[in-house]
Amino acid sequence: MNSTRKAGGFFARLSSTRIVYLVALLTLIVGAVLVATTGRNFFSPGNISSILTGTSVLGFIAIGQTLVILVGSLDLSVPYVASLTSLIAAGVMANSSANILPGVLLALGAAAVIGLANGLIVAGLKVHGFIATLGMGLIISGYLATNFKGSFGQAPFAFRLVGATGLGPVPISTLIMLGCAVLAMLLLHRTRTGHHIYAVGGDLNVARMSGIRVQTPIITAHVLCSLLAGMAGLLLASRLGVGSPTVGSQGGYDLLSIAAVVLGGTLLSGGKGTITGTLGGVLIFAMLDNIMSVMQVNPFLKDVVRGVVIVVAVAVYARRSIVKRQPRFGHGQPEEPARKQEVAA
Amino acid sequence: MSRTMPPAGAAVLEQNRAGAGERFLRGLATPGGAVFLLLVALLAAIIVANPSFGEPESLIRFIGRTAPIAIAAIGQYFVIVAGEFDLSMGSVVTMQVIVAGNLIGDDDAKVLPVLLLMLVLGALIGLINGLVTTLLKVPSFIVTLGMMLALFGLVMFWTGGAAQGNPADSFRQIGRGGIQDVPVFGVIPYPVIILAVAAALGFWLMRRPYGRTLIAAGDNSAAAALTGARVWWVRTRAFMLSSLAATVSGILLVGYAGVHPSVGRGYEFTAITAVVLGGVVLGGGRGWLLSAAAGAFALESLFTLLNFLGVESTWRDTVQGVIIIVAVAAAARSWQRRRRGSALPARAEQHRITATSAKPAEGTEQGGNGY
Amino acid sequence: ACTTDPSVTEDTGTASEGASPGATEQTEWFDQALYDEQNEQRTATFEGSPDEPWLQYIAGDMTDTSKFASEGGHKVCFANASISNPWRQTGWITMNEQLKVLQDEGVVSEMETRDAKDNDNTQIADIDYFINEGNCDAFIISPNSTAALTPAVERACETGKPVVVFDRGVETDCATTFIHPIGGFAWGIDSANFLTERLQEGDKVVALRILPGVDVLEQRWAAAEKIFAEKGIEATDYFTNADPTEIKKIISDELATGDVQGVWMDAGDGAVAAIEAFEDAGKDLPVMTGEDELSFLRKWKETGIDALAPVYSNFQWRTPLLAVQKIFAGEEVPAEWVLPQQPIPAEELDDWLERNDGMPDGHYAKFGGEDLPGYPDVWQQRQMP
Amino acid sequence: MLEVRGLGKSFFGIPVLQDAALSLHAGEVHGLVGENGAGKSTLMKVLAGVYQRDQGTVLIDGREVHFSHPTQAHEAGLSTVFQEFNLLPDRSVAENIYLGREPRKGLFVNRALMNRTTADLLASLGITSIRPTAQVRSLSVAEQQIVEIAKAISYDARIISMDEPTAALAGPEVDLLYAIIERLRERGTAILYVSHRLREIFDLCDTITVLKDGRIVDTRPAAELDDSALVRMMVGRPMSAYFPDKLPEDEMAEPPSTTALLELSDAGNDQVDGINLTVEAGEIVGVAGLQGSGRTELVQAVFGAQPFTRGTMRVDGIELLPRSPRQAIRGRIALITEDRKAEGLSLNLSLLDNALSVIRSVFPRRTGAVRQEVPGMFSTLEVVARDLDQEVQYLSGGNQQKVVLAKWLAISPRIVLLDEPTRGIDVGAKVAVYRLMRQLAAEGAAVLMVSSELPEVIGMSDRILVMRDGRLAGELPAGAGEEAVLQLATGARNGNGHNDGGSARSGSFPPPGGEGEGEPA
Ligand SMILES: Nc1ncnc2c1ncn2[C@@H]1O[C@H](COP(=O)(O)OP(=O)(O)OP(=O)(O)O)[C@@H](O)[C@H]1O
Ligand SMILES: Nc1ncnc2c1ncn2[C@@H]1O[C@H](COP(=O)(O)OP(=O)(O)OP(=O)(O)O)[C@@H](O)[C@H]1O
Ligand SMILES: [Mg+2]
Ligand SMILES: [Mg+2]
Repeated sequence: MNSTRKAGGFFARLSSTRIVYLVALLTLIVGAVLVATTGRNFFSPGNISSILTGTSVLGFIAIGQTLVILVGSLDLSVPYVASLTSLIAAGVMANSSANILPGVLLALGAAAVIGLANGLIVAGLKVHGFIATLGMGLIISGYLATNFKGSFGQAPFAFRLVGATGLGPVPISTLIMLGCAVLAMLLLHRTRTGHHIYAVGGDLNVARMSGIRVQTPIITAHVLCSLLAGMAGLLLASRLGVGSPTVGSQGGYDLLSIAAVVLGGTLLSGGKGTITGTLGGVLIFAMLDNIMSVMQVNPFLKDVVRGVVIVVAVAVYARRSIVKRQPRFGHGQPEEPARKQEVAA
Repeated sequence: MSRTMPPAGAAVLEQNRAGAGERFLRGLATPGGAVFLLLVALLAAIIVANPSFGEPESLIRFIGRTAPIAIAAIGQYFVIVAGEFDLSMGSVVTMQVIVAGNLIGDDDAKVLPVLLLMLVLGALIGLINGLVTTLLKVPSFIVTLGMMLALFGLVMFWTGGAAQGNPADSFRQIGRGGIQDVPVFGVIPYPVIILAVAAALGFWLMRRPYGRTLIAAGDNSAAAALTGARVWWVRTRAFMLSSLAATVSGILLVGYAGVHPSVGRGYEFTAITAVVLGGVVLGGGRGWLLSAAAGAFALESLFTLLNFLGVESTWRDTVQGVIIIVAVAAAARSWQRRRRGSALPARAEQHRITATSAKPAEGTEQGGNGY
Repeated sequence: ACTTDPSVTEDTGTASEGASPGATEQTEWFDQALYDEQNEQRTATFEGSPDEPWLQYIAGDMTDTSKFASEGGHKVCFANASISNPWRQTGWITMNEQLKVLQDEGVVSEMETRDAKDNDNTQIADIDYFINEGNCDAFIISPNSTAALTPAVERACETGKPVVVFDRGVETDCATTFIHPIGGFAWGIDSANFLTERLQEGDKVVALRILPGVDVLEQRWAAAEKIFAEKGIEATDYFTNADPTEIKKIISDELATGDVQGVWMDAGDGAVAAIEAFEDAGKDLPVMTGEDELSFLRKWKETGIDALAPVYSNFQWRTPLLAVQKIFAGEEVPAEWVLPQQPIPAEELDDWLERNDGMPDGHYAKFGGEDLPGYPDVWQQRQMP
Repeated sequence: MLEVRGLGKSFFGIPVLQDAALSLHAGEVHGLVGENGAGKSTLMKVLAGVYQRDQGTVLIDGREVHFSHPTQAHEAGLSTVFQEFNLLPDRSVAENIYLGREPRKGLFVNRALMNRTTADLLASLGITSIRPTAQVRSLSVAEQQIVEIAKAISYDARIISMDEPTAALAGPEVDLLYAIIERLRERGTAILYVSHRLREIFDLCDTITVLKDGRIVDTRPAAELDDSALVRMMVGRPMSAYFPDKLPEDEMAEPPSTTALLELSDAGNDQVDGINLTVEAGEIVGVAGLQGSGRTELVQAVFGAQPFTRGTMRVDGIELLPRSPRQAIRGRIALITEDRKAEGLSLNLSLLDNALSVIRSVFPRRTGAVRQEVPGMFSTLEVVARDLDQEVQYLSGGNQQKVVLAKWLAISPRIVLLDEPTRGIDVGAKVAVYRLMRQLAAEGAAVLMVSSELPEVIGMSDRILVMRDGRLAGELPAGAGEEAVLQLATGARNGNGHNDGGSARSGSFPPPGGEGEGEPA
């Protein structure tokens, strides 16, 4: 009896992440076949590198987004944070490798301040995350539009290497992103803050009653999310070689990252989900984009496919994750467990 | 049941409610009421900045041009008060605008059938949004995000990104024309009338059983389901109302602005902002329809004020961002104050509800509050 | 194994170590030298037949392409910025029709296209993908932005294959040819001159701009703003995202505060809404500049306003493929291929309207595809792959 | 140990606690009783640092303390089992128990230690069925309540306050709690115990404090009090008995007819099976059973919320197997759910809206007429509120329950299903509920009442059905003894405490320690 329950629990916890990777695998297979029909190799280094490059920027942002979603909030300001940090980094570096460190630190510092502001507005002023970060995004976007009219600054060679170097087909940027993912996983599963993030997202009141200072995890999640968006901005600066006031919004990273997180099996209402799942979601998006690009799908239809995939995939999990009580009476074999127990007793 | 429920009348019902004036005052003290004060303040500021704005002709024109976004906000209100989001609204507006442009053309005879088709399309999109949300249990944020992408992509694919042209003038008159030669106002734009009708219908609907059930479903859907409400259908209809509102906005915008694929872009966020500015709580169960419409007017007034003040248009986003954060933070504080009890409506004493129209409340032996 | 894109080298990019010219560059779009150059090009003589303006160019440095001369079908890889606005859509249709012609002629075997959806990062990845996986014989790049795409274009150049850049430029001249109409300053000069000639000092012009930060658009305004300032015209500019609703509101508010005598636009999108705002307010219609988008031309005709349609030649979308044809034929091509950019004045209005009869509103009069096989259906139906 | 003086707290400017005083000694179990809304939970929350007091002093070991956050209370050695569940369903038992003070090893949380100590803790409480790594969602309500109690104990607190810890518990689990409390008492822990079940109060407590309208009425040794004295102190007016008598025959409108209004034969779904029962018009049938025996599922199935998949159901002789609550309501079936806040009310809506919610959903055309009757219904039920526009979240538990009743009265139900109708409401409100049940029966409705309070089942029912493991285990006549009910419920045959309730949820709990009235263990 206990062992079956244990197995049930094990599956219940893993299943959504598993489905994500099953969907990813399915995408991979379908993709490989489709790509092969055009006479290409899906697994060629160049293509793999292209897919992985596609995961890194969105990956950074989606990891951060996972944290804020887990804590029951949202971050719609990420694209603007990415743009802003790309500008700060490239501006400060001004093509001098001596300025790389100050550039990175200043950019991430600014991102952290924005995250802190988001966190304080959400946790302190009790403004819904949607509104707080929508507002913050607008504030930054106004600032960017007013003060920057085009690309700005220049990333020095050494810094541009980050975006251009790879270990075999695996871009360094992807590795850094995966490193951040591992850190985020450690944070979530192995630290108190992580436990508290789940708790606050699961039930704010319960968390409070259990003695958690609920503001802390919310603010932490927001700061980390902004920092990761800042990382994305740095990566963009490295790849573009310049800062740009529009790179973030060009990517549509706000909604796309939320979609990737939910695609990865995280509950939009918080409290449940994993970074692993999110990475799966990001991978699915990256592969989908890659396949459609190789297939030269009409750009407008790409959005149609994306939209449909998001909804269909999430519909699959949503149906799975409705926790049902174990049936006591099946159709054919009632009483099985009861009889066994009687024998045992 | 005659004995458990002694007969009573409307008088007794009213006796157990606060007076209309008090209810009005209480209402003003909520975020949903405060937005009207904010609106008045903004309008006053605009008139100070530009006195000609205060003339009836200008005002009515302003109302006319704000009608599409106000109607969209009303539509979005239904969805938000039910605890959901509709991010597909902007794409629906765009789709309808392009449908009108491509299918009507210069042919006056097509106006009615296409108008009908647009309404059907709007209802259908809402139906899909609603059914996927309620039956497949996909969060509406995701459903409507998917719909937003897919719909816009489809429309662009279908039209190759550009509409054939503006539709027949008779169709555009809906959004552009008006009743001429009205005293005081000069012209009363049709959008003003359509907005008035939409607001009145919406207001009426929210007092109907449907509206109350919708709020109840937004507040506590499990409880609503157990009162026999078909929560899935109640919510689905909210999505349909939202898409229909977007359709009406689209019809007005075709008239007001003409056909272009960027008409409607960002409408979902503007509508949500307006609704939230109107004191409606994201997550559902709280807020008034008219406040949502007032939120749209407040937002538009703010932009107009910025234009009149000559603020660089790039700063507009920033100001909007600050305003919504401040407004919602203030609203949150106001709800907190109510909970803590320093606000007016909560302070009143509790007493027994009475069914006889005779005496005031202190009917219990002990008197005082409660038992 | 550590792999670094070899072309990411110390000296790419505009700035040299330590200097930060970007900082000064970013708020100042006006460039006197370029302004003067384009001002002259407006009246320059163009080589080639005026019947095929997409092949005309201003005499200048030519790139020798004899090393590329080869027989048979070649694969062309096209990294497109996007097709997110009517101008790009129209051009994209034209380009595909041109492609069919060249495929029939056996010059081009196929064209593989990647669309970056207005995203610099995506376009960089697209170009890298082409370099690594594309088996491309030639690159065509329509950069999404100037500075960011420069290194990627250089990487494409380093493959030794011909590279054709068109529309927006990059900060390198490694490309075999860079195709573009005269440019933003010329547009600004044409349009602002037209307005200032008809307005008096102190008159008000409302400038409706699409979005900030795009160089071709910024240069249009930079030139116009300068001219308005010189002539004492009061000009207020707004960003509209090409949304006619915004445009109409802006004009309405402007008309509520005072009279407006002129409207200047950096693109034709939404011009109709601007004119209608005057109509609805019952004010005199303004002197106006729009673009050769048909919606504007039609409204112009209908209202009979005093207007000019500056042109950012849409037919340039044919040129890259034709350039590729020339390159593989070993014919020399202009290093900088400056295409004519002739505004449509009132006298020519009827003519252009007639030639584009039946085209949708978002179509561009000077699309230059009348001799291509799909004409006119493909453009009328806006069919794109 | 704990000393409270002159404590005051108000909400909305209305005092909820005034001048409350209380003192607690080591090894003492101190009962706190009072009607709904008397302020018991508020007092506990003030002590726990959830609310801040307005006036007064709280001393622990003679030192004044001021908690602004629950953590501080924990640190000072005070932990609380709150009235509402405070668990995260998606996290494990161990994670829940150590929430907010996870043990660390270096930077990281020491999971192994957390699981081990949780297992030890549960074992020391005599609980073996709950694994530390189990997701709380997979536990039954009773098990969850046990986890909640274990969590409070795990703080090693010297003072533990428990707010209605048994509200979700039935017989055997209550005995388990008795044993736990006994052990804590021996350890010298002071316990503040709130319950509406007076029997527990007398079983467990050494001292009893009565709270009324936010003021202390009196504090007395338990030995000096009995049921009726306590009830009198609580309600401030004499009450002949804790459980009211049936209404006198002459108050009935008509003699109860003998038509079977509700009839189930061989009905079942995946939670209940082989249900055969009839309820006649005018009859009150009680359903007893252990936690998790499927009583809720039974009434939910009759109501169409988790429909039957087998068998037949007849209402007034006509076949009707509702597939949704809506269909059931159309057949004028009403269900008062066990969880008022989660399933019964829209807390942000007004009394009026809540009262009309059923009518609006199902019979919208009658809304206008019923609207006029709302004050009458509330008046009959003695609802206390500011006015009809007040949001129900501002009402006390008992008044909220009355609002739930009112919304069902509005459809004039023929079949009334009540699931724990008096859970967590006070004596006064209970009497109102009982009276209403009688009234409904007298008017010809069939009443099916699920309750975990045996005296209530026995006192109110014309017949008693007992459920065990998803099936009807038997039927008892009115006035059957608690012993008989428990025997059927647990399946105990020869008093050896054997329990073949195969359900994983209830099966592993120890059987009731003593038979009969469930004396303290
Ligand atoms: N958070 C709150 N906000 C506003 N009012 C509250 C709040 N908590 C309690 N009250 C009010 O304070 C009074 C006392 O409530 P409390 O919960 O302490 O009663 P109780 O004795 O625990 O009742 P019950 O037996 O129903 O649990 C009630 O009138 C209740 O409505
Ligand atoms: N393992 C579980 N998973 C999900 N929900 C559960 C679980 N166990 C119990 N519940 C829910 O808790 C509530 C009460 O449990 P259950 O139905 O088992 O008890 P019951 O026999 O109805 O007793 P009572 O109503 O007195 O609590 C029900 O609403 C049920 O759905
Ligand atoms: Mg309580
Ligand atoms: Mg139950």
